[in-house]
Amino acid sequence: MNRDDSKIVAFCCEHSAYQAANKAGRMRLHYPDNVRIIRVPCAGRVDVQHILKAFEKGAAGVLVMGCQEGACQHLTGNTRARERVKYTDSLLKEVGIDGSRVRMVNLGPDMGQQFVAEVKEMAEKIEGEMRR
Amino acid sequence: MIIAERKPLEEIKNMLSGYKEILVVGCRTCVTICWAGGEKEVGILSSQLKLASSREGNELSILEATVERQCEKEMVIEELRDKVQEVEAILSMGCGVGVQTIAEIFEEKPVFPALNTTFIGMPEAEGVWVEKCGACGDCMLYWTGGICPVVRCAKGLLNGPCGGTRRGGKCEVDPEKDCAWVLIYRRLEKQGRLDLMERYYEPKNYRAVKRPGRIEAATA
Amino acid sequence: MQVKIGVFLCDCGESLKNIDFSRIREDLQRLEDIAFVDISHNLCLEEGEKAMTSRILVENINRVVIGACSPDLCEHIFTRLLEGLRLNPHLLSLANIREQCSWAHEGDVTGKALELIRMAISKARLLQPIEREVVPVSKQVLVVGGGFCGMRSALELSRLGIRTTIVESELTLGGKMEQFEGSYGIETSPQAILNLMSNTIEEDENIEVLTSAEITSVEGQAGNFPVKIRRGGEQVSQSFGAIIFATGHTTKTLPRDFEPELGRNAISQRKLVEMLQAPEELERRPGTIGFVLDVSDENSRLPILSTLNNALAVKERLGSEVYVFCKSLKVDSEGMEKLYREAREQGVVFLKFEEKPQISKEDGRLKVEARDLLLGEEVALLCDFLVAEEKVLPCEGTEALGSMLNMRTDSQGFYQDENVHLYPVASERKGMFFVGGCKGDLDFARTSMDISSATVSIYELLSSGKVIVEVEKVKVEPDKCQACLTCIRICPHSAIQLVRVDTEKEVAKIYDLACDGCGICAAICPAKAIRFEGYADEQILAEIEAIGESL
Amino acid sequence: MNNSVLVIGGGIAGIASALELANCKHDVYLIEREAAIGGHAASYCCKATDVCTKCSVCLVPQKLKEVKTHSKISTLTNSVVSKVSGKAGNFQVEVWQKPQYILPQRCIACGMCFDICPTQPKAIYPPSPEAVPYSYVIDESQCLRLKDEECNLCEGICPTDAINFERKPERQELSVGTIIVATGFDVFDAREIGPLGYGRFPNVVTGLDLEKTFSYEGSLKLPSNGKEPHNIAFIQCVGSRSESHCYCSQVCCKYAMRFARLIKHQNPDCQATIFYIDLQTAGKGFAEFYEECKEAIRFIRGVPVEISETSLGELEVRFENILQGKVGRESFDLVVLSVGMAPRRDSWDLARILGINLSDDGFFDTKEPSNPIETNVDGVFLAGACQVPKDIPDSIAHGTSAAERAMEALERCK
Repeated sequence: MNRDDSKIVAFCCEHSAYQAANKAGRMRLHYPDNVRIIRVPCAGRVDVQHILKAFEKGAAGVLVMGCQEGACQHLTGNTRARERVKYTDSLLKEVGIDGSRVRMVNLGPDMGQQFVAEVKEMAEKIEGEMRR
Repeated sequence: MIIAERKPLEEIKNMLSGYKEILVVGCRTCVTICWAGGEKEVGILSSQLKLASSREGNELSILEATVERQCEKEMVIEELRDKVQEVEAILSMGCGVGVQTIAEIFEEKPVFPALNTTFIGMPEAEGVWVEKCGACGDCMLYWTGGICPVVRCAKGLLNGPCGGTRRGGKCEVDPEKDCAWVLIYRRLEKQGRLDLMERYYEPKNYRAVKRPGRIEAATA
Repeated sequence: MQVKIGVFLCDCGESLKNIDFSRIREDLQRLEDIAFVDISHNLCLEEGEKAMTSRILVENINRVVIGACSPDLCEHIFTRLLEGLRLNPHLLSLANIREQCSWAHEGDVTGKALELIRMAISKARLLQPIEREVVPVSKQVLVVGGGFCGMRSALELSRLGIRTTIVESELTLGGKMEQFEGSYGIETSPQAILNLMSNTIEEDENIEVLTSAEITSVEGQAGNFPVKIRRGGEQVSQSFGAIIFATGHTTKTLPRDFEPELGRNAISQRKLVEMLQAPEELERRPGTIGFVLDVSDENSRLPILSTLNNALAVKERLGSEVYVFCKSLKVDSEGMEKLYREAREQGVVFLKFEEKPQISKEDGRLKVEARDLLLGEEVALLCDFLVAEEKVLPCEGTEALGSMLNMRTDSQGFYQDENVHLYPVASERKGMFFVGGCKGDLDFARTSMDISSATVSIYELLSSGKVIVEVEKVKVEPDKCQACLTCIRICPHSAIQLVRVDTEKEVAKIYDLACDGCGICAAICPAKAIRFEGYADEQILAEIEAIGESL
Repeated sequence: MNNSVLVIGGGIAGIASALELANCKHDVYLIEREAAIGGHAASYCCKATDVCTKCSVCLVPQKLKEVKTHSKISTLTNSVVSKVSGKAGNFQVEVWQKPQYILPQRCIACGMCFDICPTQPKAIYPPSPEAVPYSYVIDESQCLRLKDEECNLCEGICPTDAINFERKPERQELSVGTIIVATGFDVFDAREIGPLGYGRFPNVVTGLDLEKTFSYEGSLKLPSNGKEPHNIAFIQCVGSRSESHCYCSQVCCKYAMRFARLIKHQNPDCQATIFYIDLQTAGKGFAEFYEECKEAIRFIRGVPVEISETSLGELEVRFENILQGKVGRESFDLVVLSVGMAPRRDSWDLARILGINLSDDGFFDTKEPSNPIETNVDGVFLAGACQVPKDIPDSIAHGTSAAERAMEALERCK
């Protein structure tokens, strides 16, 4: 992954976040195009290693997007994902990447607007850092 | 089983400064079970090292390997024999025994520990391990109802409990922890062996096992 | 076996103007393991499918990559098509280049579309086929609890041809049926319903009843639960396809909030019903009867249902004054609003309070003082009898049985976690169902809906006696597994157990029928021993790798 | 003997029945009057703050997808049942389908017709984003071609020739074993209560309007000037627990509290007040949420009767202030009427066609009060809010149990 166009990798749970992304598309809500969505069966499937590998391959930010807290079809998937993201954030701080470049996001399947807002927020955060 | 904990990244980076090709070696037994040095942790540490080195400009090339048991010579040799040739230094994620076994076999390459071997213990909850045995070489569990005061009493008293035990049977030194001797008392009480509490025990011979320990079993 | 990938791109009737498909085709054809790149206008319609089928028949490819619209619109079409061509439907990888690429961004997005397709291709290269297998399931169902729900479930299952075994801890069936005895407005008395049901159960050879029995252990997975049942000394072991928990709830009178000793004056709903059944035995007719509600628990329906019923019964049979003290009357069940209006028409007085009423004894009667909101002033009332409030609580054994089955209870201690995906009757474990009172305080209509929902879910699972299952979609590699039990402890569906495999080493095993395909275990395994085909680590990492390699 | 089942109504209850029956190897005909299935529940928004508030809206999209991809369910949208004859085990049903100017099976939602349509606002437009089938819709009042003017631009441009204005209403004859009625409810029209001012004041909205706003915009702005609301009132039991609607609609207290918490979560300095008769907080998992609401929301007992507009454009609510025992007046910048569920206006003729009776509230009646599913006609069952108002989880439970009864009836008729 080359360095110049900073990419955002978004692991999207197929029950909620992936549907929210589809809804954003169908409502023609435009968001930055440096996002790459990877479909996962549950946010709980995303491992610390996947996130670190994404950064290793040059990603500038990673979003782990799962169902709302308490509405996960697999009961603990999104809670575990949140803990793993917190652990990965501490690992990244050790390495020197701080500014919470990895974020856990909870979405309902109809939250097209919020999906776009989260992506824009991460893109602006990265834009801010790139310029400094 | 042996419980270990990973060293902070800063310390590991300082150890590796000056070396370009590193072999990170995990171990599949104790340190996998306590989430410290298994194949997954090898992947995580390698990613961290690659990320840190690429940010600082000195590109590290990292090889990853995982041995079934690092404390078994044959397994170490079989797994690492040809990988060791391609690297300058070895970073072992095994317990202290693993690090030394690899160092003995591949004497020409420096071997660095990535973990701190902490204690012999067991899982208390998911992701939480507690110390139970200090390997003192002279087990006295028979008269303390199966609770070891040498390790689980903060002061290692043999004729406890000390005067400072807190309300609710908590330890004076660390209010979170239970006082080992209160636990011992309650268990002996349940078994009706409270007479053992009255006996006076002489100070313990901590040189029962001459360091470094060595055991020779009768060869079958 | 050499990987040969067929790529199909759909430009959605040439409407995706901001993607240059020919440039994408040119770039992809340079990759050596790509057999062909076809551009179609409507892959989701018959013409597109026909073209795809003929193309696949001609070229012997073993992976299919499709760049089209969102998978929930077209994935099922392509899987059916591949099955028709006897290609394994799991060798399919989709890139969403419409909703998440063409429609989501301004300007030319050919670069992003190409990247999404290359991500799908790099994943497709590592996809492995998943075979299907038929797993026999036992058509026998265990019903725990012989109350109304247990009996009704057994009867409905038997009507659909499924054998059941009822395990009841008491000596006889019936459970809490009699508490509705003498309820106003129910035509046939619960006792009559109870007798009718137990007689039909006796005659029905599909149903076996084990009274004063209890479960000691439950192992196995959906379709095959070996259960040990202890009945008077000896232990019976039997295997069941599914289990229904109909253990019901208990109601407990909680005087602790207003401390009348439950002597002569403060009575429970039960006692009031007994008085109503034999009004002539009372020494003298009570002048006023008070009901107190919403003191310790503001959120349950059943106390209010029985209060309204009994208040109307008192009016009808004893004719005494009736006062109901409550904070918020829960009328959100079928017909409750009408019952509430009828009670007011019959002269039952409802007093609404904000702070808890004060109860004290005064010359042999109970005095209730509360600040009534509608009148706006203090009200003091002397009642001959005060019906204490009853709180609906889970049975005692709930906690123990819950932990034995590794099942979480909800915030009030009832069965079934509060997750909406489990509603109405499912539990975290496939093949286990919760029905009726053991889940919370359900009124009559909701309980009967629960029973039928559980029956039909079990019929769906067991009726054909076999289930088609994807073999080892999520698999533990025995030689890597250190049996550290992490996956067994964290699996939300309890689908993993420790088994002795041919390497005589104990390793974890994932049961395909019970596994719900979430992948939490694959992510947490410290030894990287669990592989989730379709979302395996190397497949996800390959997708990440392909980001940024475009043009 | 025919073991297929007719499900009238593609709302969440109808879908739940259809799925359960299809999974048990029965053929299902799903008849939906609108252009897309999902009913009211498909258009609701997720009301989670930072924790799920158990509104069950996210169950709907999954079930919609399952119905779409299920080979044993044939869905007929834009269709109405016109005649039913025969008895349990063998019903002959006549179904009329509105003229399909856009064939859902052929429309790939590419949007070319939308771009080329000359009318303003467009006569041909995409359905709501989660609609199933996801096919474009024609607004007959706007379309020039349907007003017999010369225009077939969309017909020409459509790449899959899904559009054809010559298509006529179609009649289909189905023979089924049992029938499940799942026609759902109408949202109570708040205009019927004049003094509350719905329709007169822009800032008086209903629960349904909030659902649409959050579903599309994701946050709440004042309809009158687009600014953030600072003081919101919810009025409960609008169209429920009254003389003409003598039932509790079960859902309004819960969605009002969920919206109040959601709005306060999005901007904490906004005040929320709920005027209620009795707060319905029973049900699984609601007790904890109610505790949270007690601090966040102000509850006033007593339902207001009149809303008027003050000079500076705020809404003044006249209500009976019980604590001080006199008439209270308070002004808010937004008032939400928690509208309940009313029986469908057309339930009369469906009752006539099927021969089932209506209860005195106007919903379909059941054989006896303790059995919420079987109607007086053997082989015809009820599912969802067409029998009694229900929330989403109860409608699903009712749908699956209606499926069970239907299968039992089929088994009996064998």
